[in-house]
Amino acid sequence: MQTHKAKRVVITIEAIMQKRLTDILEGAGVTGYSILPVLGGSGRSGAWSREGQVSRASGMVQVICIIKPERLDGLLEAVFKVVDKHIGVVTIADVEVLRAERF
Amino acid sequence: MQTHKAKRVVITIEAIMQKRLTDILEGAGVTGYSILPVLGGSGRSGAWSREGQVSRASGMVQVICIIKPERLDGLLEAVFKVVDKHIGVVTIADVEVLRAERF
Amino acid sequence: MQTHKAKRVVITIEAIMQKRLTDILEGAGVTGYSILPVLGGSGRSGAWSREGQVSRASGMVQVICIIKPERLDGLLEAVFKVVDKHIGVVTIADVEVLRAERF
Amino acid sequence: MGEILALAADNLLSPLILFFVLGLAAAFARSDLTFPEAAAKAMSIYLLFAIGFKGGASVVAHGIDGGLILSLLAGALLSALIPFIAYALLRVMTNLSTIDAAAVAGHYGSISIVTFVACSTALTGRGLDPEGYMVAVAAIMEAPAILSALWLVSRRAGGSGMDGDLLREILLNGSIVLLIGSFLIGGITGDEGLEKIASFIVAPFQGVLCLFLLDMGLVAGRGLRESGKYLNRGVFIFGMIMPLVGAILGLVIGLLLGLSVGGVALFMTLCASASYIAVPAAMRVALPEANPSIYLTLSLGITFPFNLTIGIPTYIAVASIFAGG
Amino acid sequence: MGEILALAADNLLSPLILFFVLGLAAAFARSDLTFPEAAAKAMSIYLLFAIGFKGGASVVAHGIDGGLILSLLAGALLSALIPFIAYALLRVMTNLSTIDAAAVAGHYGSISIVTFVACSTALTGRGLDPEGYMVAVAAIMEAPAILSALWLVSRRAGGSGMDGDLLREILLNGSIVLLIGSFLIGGITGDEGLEKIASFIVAPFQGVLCLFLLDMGLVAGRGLRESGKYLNRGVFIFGMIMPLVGAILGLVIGLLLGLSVGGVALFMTLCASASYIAVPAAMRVALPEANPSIYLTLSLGITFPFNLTIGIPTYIAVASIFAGG
Amino acid sequence: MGEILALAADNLLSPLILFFVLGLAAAFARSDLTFPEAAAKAMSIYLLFAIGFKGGASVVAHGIDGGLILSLLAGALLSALIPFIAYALLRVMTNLSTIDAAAVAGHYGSISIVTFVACSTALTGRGLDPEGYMVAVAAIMEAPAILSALWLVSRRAGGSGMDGDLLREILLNGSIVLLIGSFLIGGITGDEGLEKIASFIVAPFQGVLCLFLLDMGLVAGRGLRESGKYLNRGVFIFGMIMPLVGAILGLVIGLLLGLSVGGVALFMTLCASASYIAVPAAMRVALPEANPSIYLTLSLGITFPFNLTIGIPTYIAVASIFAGG
Ligand SMILES: Nc1ncnc2c1ncn2[C@@H]1O[C@H](COP(=O)(O)O)[C@@H](O)[C@H]1O
Ligand SMILES: Nc1ncnc2c1ncn2[C@@H]1O[C@H](COP(=O)(O)O)[C@@H](O)[C@H]1O
Ligand SMILES: Nc1ncnc2c1ncn2[C@@H]1O[C@H](COP(=O)(O)O)[C@@H](O)[C@H]1O
Ligand code: NA
Ligand code: NA
Ligand code: NA
Repeated sequence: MQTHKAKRVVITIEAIMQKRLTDILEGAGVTGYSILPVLGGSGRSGAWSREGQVSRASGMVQVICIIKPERLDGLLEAVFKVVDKHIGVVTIADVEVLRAERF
Repeated sequence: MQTHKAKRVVITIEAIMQKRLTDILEGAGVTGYSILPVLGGSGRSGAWSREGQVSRASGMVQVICIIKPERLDGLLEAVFKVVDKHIGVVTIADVEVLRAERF
Repeated sequence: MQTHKAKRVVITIEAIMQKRLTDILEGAGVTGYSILPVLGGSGRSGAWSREGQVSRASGMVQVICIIKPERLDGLLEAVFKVVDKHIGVVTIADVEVLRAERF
Repeated sequence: MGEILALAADNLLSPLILFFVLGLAAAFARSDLTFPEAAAKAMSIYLLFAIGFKGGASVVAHGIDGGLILSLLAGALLSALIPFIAYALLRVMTNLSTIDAAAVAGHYGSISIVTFVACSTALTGRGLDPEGYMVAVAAIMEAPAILSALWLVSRRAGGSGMDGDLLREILLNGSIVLLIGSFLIGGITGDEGLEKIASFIVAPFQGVLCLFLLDMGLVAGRGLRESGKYLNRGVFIFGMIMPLVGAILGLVIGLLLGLSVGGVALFMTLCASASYIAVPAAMRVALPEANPSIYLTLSLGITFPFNLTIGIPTYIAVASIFAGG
Repeated sequence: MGEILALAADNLLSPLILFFVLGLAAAFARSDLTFPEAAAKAMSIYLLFAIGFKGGASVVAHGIDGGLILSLLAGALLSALIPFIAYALLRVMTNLSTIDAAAVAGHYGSISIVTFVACSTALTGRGLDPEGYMVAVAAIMEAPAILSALWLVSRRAGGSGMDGDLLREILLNGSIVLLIGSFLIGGITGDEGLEKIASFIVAPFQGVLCLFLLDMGLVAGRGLRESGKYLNRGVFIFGMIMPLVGAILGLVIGLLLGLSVGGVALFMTLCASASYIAVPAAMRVALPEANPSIYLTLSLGITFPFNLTIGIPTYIAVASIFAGG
Repeated sequence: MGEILALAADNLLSPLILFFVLGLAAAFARSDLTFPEAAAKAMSIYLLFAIGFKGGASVVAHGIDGGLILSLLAGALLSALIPFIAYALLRVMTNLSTIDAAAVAGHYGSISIVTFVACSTALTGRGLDPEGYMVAVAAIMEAPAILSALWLVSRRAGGSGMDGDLLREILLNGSIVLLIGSFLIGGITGDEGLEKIASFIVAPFQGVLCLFLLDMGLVAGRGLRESGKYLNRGVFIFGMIMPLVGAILGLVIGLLLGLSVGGVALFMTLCASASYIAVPAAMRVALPEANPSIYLTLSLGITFPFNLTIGIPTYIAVASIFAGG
C-alpha cells in the first residue's frame, strides 16, 4: 500500500503540564496528537509510580504527535519552551503513515 | 546480541472497533499484538478525553503489531478495510527484535 | 533544533516481572525508563485482557528505555536474562532525542 | 399549571438536580474536577444492579400483572416507531444530512436509564410507586430504535449497516444484561433476597445517584462547551421539542395500557428520553460517517438536562391529572 | 441426603449464586458486560477489610480460645500437605507434565478467600457463626502450599525456583497483609471499633458480595470459554474430586480440633478451595514454564463454581451431622 | 497533661489511626498492597462530598452565625501569613535553597482536608460538634498560601511564576469546587436533603475514612522510604515544630473569633496541617525547580502523621482548656 514519510514525536511530561503542552502544539500547527498514560518510571529525579500518588501534581503522560517532516522543527521549538524547565523526555522517530492527507 | 529486522505497526482506533480490527489481524496471519489505552487526543474530528465520556462509543486504543517485514503488505491491506471509513491513524516503523522465531 | 541519536528499547513483559526487570535495568546502568500499561493482547500463549483478570499474576506492561546507542548491548544482555524464560517481546528502534545529556 | 410549577421548583431544589447543576457549572468554569472513568462505570453498574433488582422484587411482591406483556410490547413498538417521527421532524426543522438525521433519530427512540432512575426516585419520593416491571420495559426499549435508524439510512444512503456481530453487541450490551439479569434475580429471590441486600441497594441509592448526576453534569457541560457549536438553532430546539412529542405518545399509550400514575409518568419519561450510551456505540460501528458531536451533544447536553429539570416534574404532573384518581 | 438437597436448592436460589450464574451466562453469551479493573480490586479490598475486621472483633467478643493456635498450626500443615496429595492424584488421573502438575497442586493447598466469604455468609444466615479466628487460619493457609509446589518441582525439574524476593512477595502479598492487619485491628478495637464502622462493613456486605460474584462469574466464564480446551477429561474431573478430598481432610482435622459446626464447615471449605490470586502470581515468577491456562481455568473455572454451588451446602450439611448436636 | 495523654492513647487505638499505621507498616515492609488510583480518587470525592454537604446542612440547622464571615476572613489571612513564618523558620533551621524553602512554606499555609476530617470525626465522637461553616473556612484556606509562596520566590529568584491559567487552576481545582459546591447544596437543601442521603454520607463515613487512611499510610510510607533521604535533621524537626506554631496561631485567632471548643480545635488543626494535593500541583507548574521530594515527603510523611497521631488529640485538649467551660 501507498505510505508516506512522517515523524513521530513522543513527549513524556508531567500530567499537570499536559494542557499547556497541547495548547502550544496547537499553536505550532499540529493537527493531531494522542495522549497515553504512563504508570511509572524512573529518571534523574528518582522513581515514581502512579499508584503511590495522592497528589494531582504527580503522574506523567506521553503526548504522541505524528507530523509531516517539514513541520518538525517548528514543533520542537514550541515544545522546548515547555519542557525546558520541566522534567521530561522528547524523542523523534521516522515512521511511514497511511492516509497522509490527514497530517 | 543477535537482533532481526521487523516492522512495528501502530493503529490508533476507536475502542469500539478493537475487536473487529483484531479479528481481521488474526485473519491476516498476525501472530501477536498488544493493546495500549489512550487517554485522550485531538484530530480532525475534534478533541476528546477518556474522563469526559459516558459512552461506550468513545475512547480509543492503540493496537501494536510487531511483524516480519514480508507480512507488512498483507497486514496493511487488511487493516485498511477497517480504518478506511473510521477515524484513526496508522503508522509503520522499522524496529529490531530479539527472538525472531516468535513473529 | 539540535538532536542526538539514541535507541528506544521497548520490553513488553508480565506485570509481575516488572520490578525484577527494572532492577536489572538499573544494574545495567540504565538512567531512566517509563512504564506504560497494556490493556490486552495476543501471542503464542493466547489472548488476554486486563478486565478479564482476577489474578495479580496477569496483565502486562511495557517498559520503555531511551538509551545512548553504546549502552544497547549491555542492556539487551541484561534484559535477556529476565525475558528468556518468560513470555514477552523486545523491540529496538532508532530515535533522536533532545537534551542528550540526560541519557 | 400552578402544581407543575410547584413540582418543578421542588424538583429543582432537590440534591439530585443541584449536583447536576454543580457539575454543569464546574465544567463551564473549566474546573479540573473529574471522576475517574472506573468510578463512573462502577456507579452505573451499581445503579443498574439496584434498579433492576428492586424492580424484579417489586413485581413479585405485587403479583405478576397482566399489563406486563402488553407494556413490553408497547415499549418495543414505540422504540421502533419514535425514530421515524424524530427523523421527519429533523428533516423539517433542521438541515442535518440524511445520515446525521437518522443517527439522531435512533437516539430518541431508545432511552436514558439515568433519566428513568431520576423519575423513579421523584415518584417514590411522592408515594407514586410505579409498576416494578417498568424496568423491563426500559430494557426492551433500548434496542429497537437502533434498527429503525439503520433502516432509515439503508433505504437511502447505504452505510456499513448491520451485521450479526453488531446485533449481538446491541442486544447483549452490558447495561441490558445487567438490568435484565438483576430484574430476574430480584424476581426469583423476591422480598427475602431484597432484605439481604437492601442496605446496599436501597439505603445509599440516592447518595450514589447524586454523585452520578454530578459526573453527568461535568460530562454534559464539557460536551456542550466543546461541541455546542455543532448544534444550530433548529437542532437545539429539536432537542427540547422532541422529548415533549415522545412524552405525549407515552402518555396516550400509558393510559391505554391502564398503568398507574407512576407507571404513566415513567412511560412518558422513557419515550421522552434519548440514549447516550447504547445507541452512540452502535452508531459509531454502523454509521461511522454520522457526526458523534451532533448526536451526543444533543442527547446528553440538551435533552438530558431538559428532562431532568423541566421534563420529569411536568410528566409527573400531567400523569397525575390524566391517570390519577 | 434430603437435607443436603434442600440446603443446596436454598443455596442455589440465593442472590449470591444467581449473580455468579448471571456472570457465567453473560460471559458465555459474549456480552460486553465488564467491571473496570479498579472496581474489582476495590471490591476485593473491601471484602478483605470487612471479613478481617469482623473476625478480629469476634475473637475478642468471644474470648481468645485455646483452639486458635492449634487451628493455625493445623491450617499451615494442611496447606503444605495437600499439594502432595493433589500431585499424586494428578499424576494418576491426568497426563499433565511434572511442572504443570506441581503448579496445579500448589493451588489446591492454598485457599480462595471468596469461597471462604461465601461459606461464612451462608453460615451466618443459618445462625451457625464460626470461630472468628478462622479468618487468621485462612490467611495462614495461603502460602505454605506454594513452597510445597516449588519443592515438588525442584526435586525433579529445576525451575527458576524460590528466591528471597519471591518469598517476601508471597508472605507480604497485599491480600494477606490486609486480611491479617484488619483482623488485628478488629481485635484491638473490639466491639467499640466495630460499632463505629459497622454500617460500612456489616450492612452493605452481602450486596457488595453479589456484585463481586457477578464479576467472578464473568471472569470464570471468559476463562472457560477461551481456555476450556486446555482441560481434558481427567483434569476436568480432578477439579471436582480434589475439593472433596480436601474437604474430607478438613472435616477430620476440624473435628479433632473440636471446632464448632460453623468452624468445621469453614475448615472443610478452606481445604476444598483452590487459590486463583496468590498462587498463580507466585507460579508465574517461579515456574514460568507451567501453563497458566491450565491452573487458572481449573481453579477458577471448575473448582470455584463447584464449591460455590455444590460444595458449600454439602460441607455445611456434613459438618452439621458430624459436629452438630 | 494527664488528659492529653488519655486522649492521645484513646486516639491512637481508634480504627482510623490503626489503619493508617497498618498502611505505613505495609509500605515499610515493602508489601505490594496498593489501592487502584481510581479507588483512591473515588474515596476522596466521597469524603469531600460528604463533609461539604454535612457542613452546609449543619450551618442552616444552627442558623447562620455572625462568625461565618469573620472566620472566613481570618482563615484567608492566616493562610496567606503562615508561609512567611514558615519561610523564616526554614531559613533559620535548615539549609534549603530559597526556592525549596518558599515551596515548603506554601504547603504549611494551606491545609490538609483529611487531617481536617480526622479531627472533625474525633470531635463528633466526643460530642464537641464544631461550627458547620468550618468546612468553608477549610476551603478558603487552600489557595492564599500559594500566592504568598510565589511572592516569596519572585521577590528573590524569579521562577516562572503565576499566570492566569494557573490562578484559575488553583481557585477552581476539583477539591475546592466539590467541597464548596456540596457545602452550598447542603445549605440549600438543609435537613430535608440530608435525610435523603444520610445513609450514604453519614452511616458509612467512618468506614470509608479507615480505608482512605490505610491508603494514605501506604503512600506516606512509600514516600518516606524512597525520599526520606532528602530530609536532613533540621527539615525533619521543622515538620513537627511548624504544626505547633500554626496551632498556636489558630488557637489565638479561634479564641478571638469566639468559636466553640470544636471550632477552635478545628481551626488549630487547619493552621497546623500542610497541603499535599493543591499546593504541590501549583508548585510543579510555577516552581518546577523546587524539589518535590522535599515538600511532599515533609508534608505527607512527617507533618500529616504527626498531626494525625499527636497533634489532633493535643489540639482538642488545649482547645477544651481554653475555650471550654
Ligand atoms: N531514559 C529514559 N527512558 C524512558 N523514560 C525516561 C527516561 N528518562 C526519564 N524518563 C521518564 O521521564 C520521567 C522524568 O525523568 P527525569 O526528568 O530524568 O527525572 C521519568 O520518571 C521517566 O518516566
Ligand atoms: N497526527 C496525529 N498524531 C497522533 N495522534 C493522532 C493524530 N491525528 C489523530 N490522532 C488520534 O486519532 C484520533 C482521531 O483522529 P481524527 O480521525 O483526525 O479525528 C485523535 O483523537 C487522536 O487520538
Ligand atoms: N507480535 C507481537 N506484537 C505485539 N505484541 C505482541 C506480539 N507478540 C506477543 N505480544 C504481546 O506479548 C504477549 C505475550 O506474547 P506470547 O509470549 O507470544 O504469548 C501478548 O499477549 C502480547 O501482549
Ligand atoms: Na425515547
Ligand atoms: Na485448599
Ligand atoms: Na496550614
